[in-house]
Amino acid sequence: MLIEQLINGLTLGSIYAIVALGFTLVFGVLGIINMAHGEIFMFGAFIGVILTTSLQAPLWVAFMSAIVITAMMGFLLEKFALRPLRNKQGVSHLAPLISTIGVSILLENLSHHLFGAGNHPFRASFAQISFEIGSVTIYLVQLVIFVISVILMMALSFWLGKTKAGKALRATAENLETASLLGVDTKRIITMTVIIASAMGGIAGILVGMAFNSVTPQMGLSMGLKGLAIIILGGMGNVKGAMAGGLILGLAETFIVVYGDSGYRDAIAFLAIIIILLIRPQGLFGQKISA
Amino acid sequence: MKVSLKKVAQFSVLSSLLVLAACGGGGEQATGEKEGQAAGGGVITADIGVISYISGPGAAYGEAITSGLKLAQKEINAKGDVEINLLIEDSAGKQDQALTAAQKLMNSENVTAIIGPTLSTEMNVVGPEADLNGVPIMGTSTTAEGIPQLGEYVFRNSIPEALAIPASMTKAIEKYGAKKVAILYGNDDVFTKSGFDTMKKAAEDMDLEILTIETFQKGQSDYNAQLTKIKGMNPDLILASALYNEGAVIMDQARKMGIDVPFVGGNGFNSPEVIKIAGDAANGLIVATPWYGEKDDSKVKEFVSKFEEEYGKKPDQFAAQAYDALYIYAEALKNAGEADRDAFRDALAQVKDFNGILGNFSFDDEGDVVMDPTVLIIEDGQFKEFN
Amino acid sequence: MLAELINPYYLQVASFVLINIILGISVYIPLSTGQLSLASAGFMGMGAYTSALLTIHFELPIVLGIIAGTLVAGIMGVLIGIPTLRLQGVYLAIVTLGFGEVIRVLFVNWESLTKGSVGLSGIPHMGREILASLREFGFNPQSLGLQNNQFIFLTIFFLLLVITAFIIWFFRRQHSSRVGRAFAAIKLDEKAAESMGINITYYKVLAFAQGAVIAGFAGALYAHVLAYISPADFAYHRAVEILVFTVFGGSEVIWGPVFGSLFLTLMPEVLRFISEYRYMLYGLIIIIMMAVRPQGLIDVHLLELLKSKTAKRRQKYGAGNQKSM
Amino acid sequence: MVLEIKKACKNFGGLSAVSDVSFHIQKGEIFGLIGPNGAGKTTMFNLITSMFPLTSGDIVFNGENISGRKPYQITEKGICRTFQNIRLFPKMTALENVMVGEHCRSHSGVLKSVFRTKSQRAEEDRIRKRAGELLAFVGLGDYGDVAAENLAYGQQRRLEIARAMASSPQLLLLDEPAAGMNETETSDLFQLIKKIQKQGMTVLLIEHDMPLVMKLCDRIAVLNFGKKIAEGTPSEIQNNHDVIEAYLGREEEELHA
Repeated sequence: MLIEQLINGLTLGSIYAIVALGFTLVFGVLGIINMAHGEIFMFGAFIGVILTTSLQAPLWVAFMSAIVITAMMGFLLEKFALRPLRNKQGVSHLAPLISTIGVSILLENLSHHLFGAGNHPFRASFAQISFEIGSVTIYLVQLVIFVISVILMMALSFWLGKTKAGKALRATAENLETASLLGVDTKRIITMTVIIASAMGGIAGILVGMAFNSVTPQMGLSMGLKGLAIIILGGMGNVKGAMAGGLILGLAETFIVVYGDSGYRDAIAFLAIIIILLIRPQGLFGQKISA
Repeated sequence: MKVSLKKVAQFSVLSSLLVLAACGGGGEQATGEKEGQAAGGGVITADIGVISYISGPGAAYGEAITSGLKLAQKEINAKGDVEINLLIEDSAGKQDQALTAAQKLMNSENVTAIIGPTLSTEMNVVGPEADLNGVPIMGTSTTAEGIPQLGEYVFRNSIPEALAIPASMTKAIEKYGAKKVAILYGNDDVFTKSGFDTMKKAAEDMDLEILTIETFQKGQSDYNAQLTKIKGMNPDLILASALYNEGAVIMDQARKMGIDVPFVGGNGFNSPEVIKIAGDAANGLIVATPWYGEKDDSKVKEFVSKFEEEYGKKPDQFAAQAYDALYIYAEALKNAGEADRDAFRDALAQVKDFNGILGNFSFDDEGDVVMDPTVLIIEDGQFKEFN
Repeated sequence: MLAELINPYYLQVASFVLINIILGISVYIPLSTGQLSLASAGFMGMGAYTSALLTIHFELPIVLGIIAGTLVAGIMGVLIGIPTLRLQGVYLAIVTLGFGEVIRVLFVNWESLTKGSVGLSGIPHMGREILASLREFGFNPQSLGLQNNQFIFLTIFFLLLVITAFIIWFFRRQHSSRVGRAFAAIKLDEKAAESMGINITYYKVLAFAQGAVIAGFAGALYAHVLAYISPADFAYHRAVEILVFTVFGGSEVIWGPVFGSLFLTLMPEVLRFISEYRYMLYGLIIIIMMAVRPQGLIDVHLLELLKSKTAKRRQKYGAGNQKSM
Repeated sequence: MVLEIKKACKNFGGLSAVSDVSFHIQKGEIFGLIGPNGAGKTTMFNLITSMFPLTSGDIVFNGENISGRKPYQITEKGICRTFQNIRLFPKMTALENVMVGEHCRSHSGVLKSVFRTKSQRAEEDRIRKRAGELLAFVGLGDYGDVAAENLAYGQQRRLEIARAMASSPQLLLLDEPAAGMNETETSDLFQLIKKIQKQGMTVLLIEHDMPLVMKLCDRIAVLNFGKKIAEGTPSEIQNNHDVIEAYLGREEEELHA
């Protein structure tokens, strides 16, 4: 049982990690907490459901569509909710947070109208493939999720650290003005960041749909809040920290069910937020921020 | 247009009242004559208020309920004995909005009686207020404990969990000789929580060994941790108090990991949607319900085909209960002979052996349901009677 | 005569407007020192549960229950406010969001006390209790030509009106004083404020705790107006709703949240068809307001404009009068 | 002696911003702190006002060691400052800005404020009157109702001085008050600072405008790369070889470039 629970925890944790990577990318570059990330994730899941179930499209088409559509949502989010606030006199640093809360509320309720309030099953034969090691059943999806999360993390680390675009991105993160003085096209970089982060949300969405066969309008909020907890756990803007934080939360949530009271499962994430921010605001893996 | 302008005017009166702290009340609609009384050739006209969960996450329930009501209204009015006018208000599943809607219906629209609200939480707020105002109110989907006890004017025609769950449990235990059970429920929802309370009590009464009690929360999509834990304990039966949306996913994930024992569900688990969502994994779900759409009964068949014709989908229990509720109201109206709240209340309390699509129905002294639920099981992707 | 004019429906809506105004103010106060708190719903829940439990189990008079609920929320506000002080802007918002959710999860899970998600019913109803105690003195609403429920809602309405008016008065006075200037200075430039000798720790905790007290107070009132509460009443969506009141109405002056709560509570009542799209609209409102008018509809300039206009009109009117004389 | 800096050190993540700086200021004098950009002058201000904690060393004010105090406590003790990049409260009026400055010299709390007790009203009148006087003192008497953000640049600089003076400091720290000012404004500023000195306040001044510094200051300390390289009267500094080398020389080069 323990091994099975470990697999459960890792699967959940990997999904959390992918969601958190999107969060952390936006925070790392823009210093903004994108509260709408969870809802974009949810839309990715719904696109997967609609294409595979209602339109009978093959899985890869669903995957690509989810990525494209959530990327577009990212573009729109940046254009309408974030860009108008940038470089504007007298806008407090809280404005983008409030603005993205607005987007999340809008998207959540829009999805009620678009997709209905109910649960949508995700029918993909791919999700049924499983193999057994000893007495433990492992689904291929679980493995794929774990692998994708690791690949995404490594790709993101590499891209940020080694490539030219990544360096421009980091320069932007350091200081918007300086970066633009150095000839970095900050506007494009910022838009690109939000688009990539959103597409990662879309990927996570479709993976959740496949793994748990459950897609509802409410899942965005729940996942969004978890993602938030994770980036705080792992250190804001820290890619490896997001991965580690995701896995820690996934395992913690699984093992509180095993050894504790499943009723407090959701509270772990929020307690973690509070405790981490009060004791170690830079996160478990973050560098200490100097004054 | 005129009406809405008037309302705007009234509200601006109200707003200025707030600001200026001037005294006096707002609105003059309350002066409206009581409608109805047997108008002409013995036709009793009555305004019935409906409070339903039309927007928000539970909008599906409100939709089913109002669909059932509208279908019943069409049929009843066509018959010509009573003329029922439905005034539908949205509560968005929230107590404060449900209460506001009720106040509007009771005081502005002067309805004879109310149907709804959808959730037991809402009824907990609205019920006492309706009772205070002397307006009969009947829940068609409020299954939590203590609802009809809220007041003399509070009724329901939905069978309470306290009736349904023990019925299905008893049958399941008889059939499978179950001794050890695991319980799984949603602890942040009033519906599933009160279902769980009933389950736990019934399990204790029946001397079952409760291996573990696990919970889940709204918006959760991963139940593997809880299910793996349950699997390790080898229960004979899983009692799951979940709404069908989550319940179906739970069964799907359970079957995937190789849990093949039957599930006993509460009222909220009972929906054709379970089969749609979970497919084959739904097999083995046992629920007790007042509503069985496949029943070999001419009334039921007629209702199902009419409903499908009208709305393009099969009716669920919420639609069926609402449909019957309006018929019960019509009957009470006929017996009361006038659209008077008190007369109507007395006539309603007298309803006995009403034969609707749900079966034989009576109220007990408190206004609660007296009827035998049917126990169903999903087999081969279909609800069947469980014997 | 009077009886026909008083419609409990309007009074009910008005009562919710008033409670929402108080809630809106509970976000406005911390925000007036630059602290965005999403814990209002949590504090509201603490106030509501404390008062409800005390009045149900210990048969405490409602007034004492409400005071206790307010105090508990306030103490919690101080306890949360002090450690979160080190956190800037968004971090504070997130911690308060987390705190609110932890409180809700606690209400859900602490079943022996809170009955979990089933909620607490049978909470003494403010209006009904007042009527009952007045009856003991031989008062009968019929003597005023009122029905019982009319009297009950009228009482609640006027009580809430007086309370809300007092709160607005209180904070307007505070605003135009040394304390208010300190709040404003901290909001505009924390470092500069500190250099000018303002103890920012004290004033930020003060503002945060005041917000908590107000939210707890509103929660306690809510419990005794609705007579039923459940954890779902105090979830994330409530916090966002309260935030929208302030963001929409305005966070610069106290009339902002007052107007925002008034307008957004009435709007779905007047325009029923909107109610289905209420939350979508809330989302849009937030996005548009942040992009176009981040200070909210009502700000200092608007108020001054209104003032100068009425002043001009008065002058004109006065001048006309003099001429005629 | 009003202020005494004893071996003040400040490191930022291994980088030394101020190292081993000591100097002292006599009561009633105007003391200049000069040095090239990045020499650690503003850091010194931040250390004196406790905006940053000292890494090591002590700061003694009126015989009392004030290192480690909170910034607002420093202000209460009688040290107040202006900022290099003006930090007024932009949305408040000029008068309100100065009234905020009087915060630590007034006492009314929440209850007194709300119920407008007699003492609170008296205090409020006093604050308002004094703020008006201070505005007049810095030559902004007619601008009391104008929002700070709408004032001209030079006026904002003077308003900042008025705001700092409102806390009745014994020691006033002015961070580049003449920055961005034209000649007339600079000479007005000269008069103003002299007037402040006459009121009995001690002034510590950071300034790049050398003629002004030399004219105004009684004594000067020179910082370079976080270290004090010279201290003395203006004429001593002007003739100090190190200073000319490190600072004035380069300044001239810059001028010629």
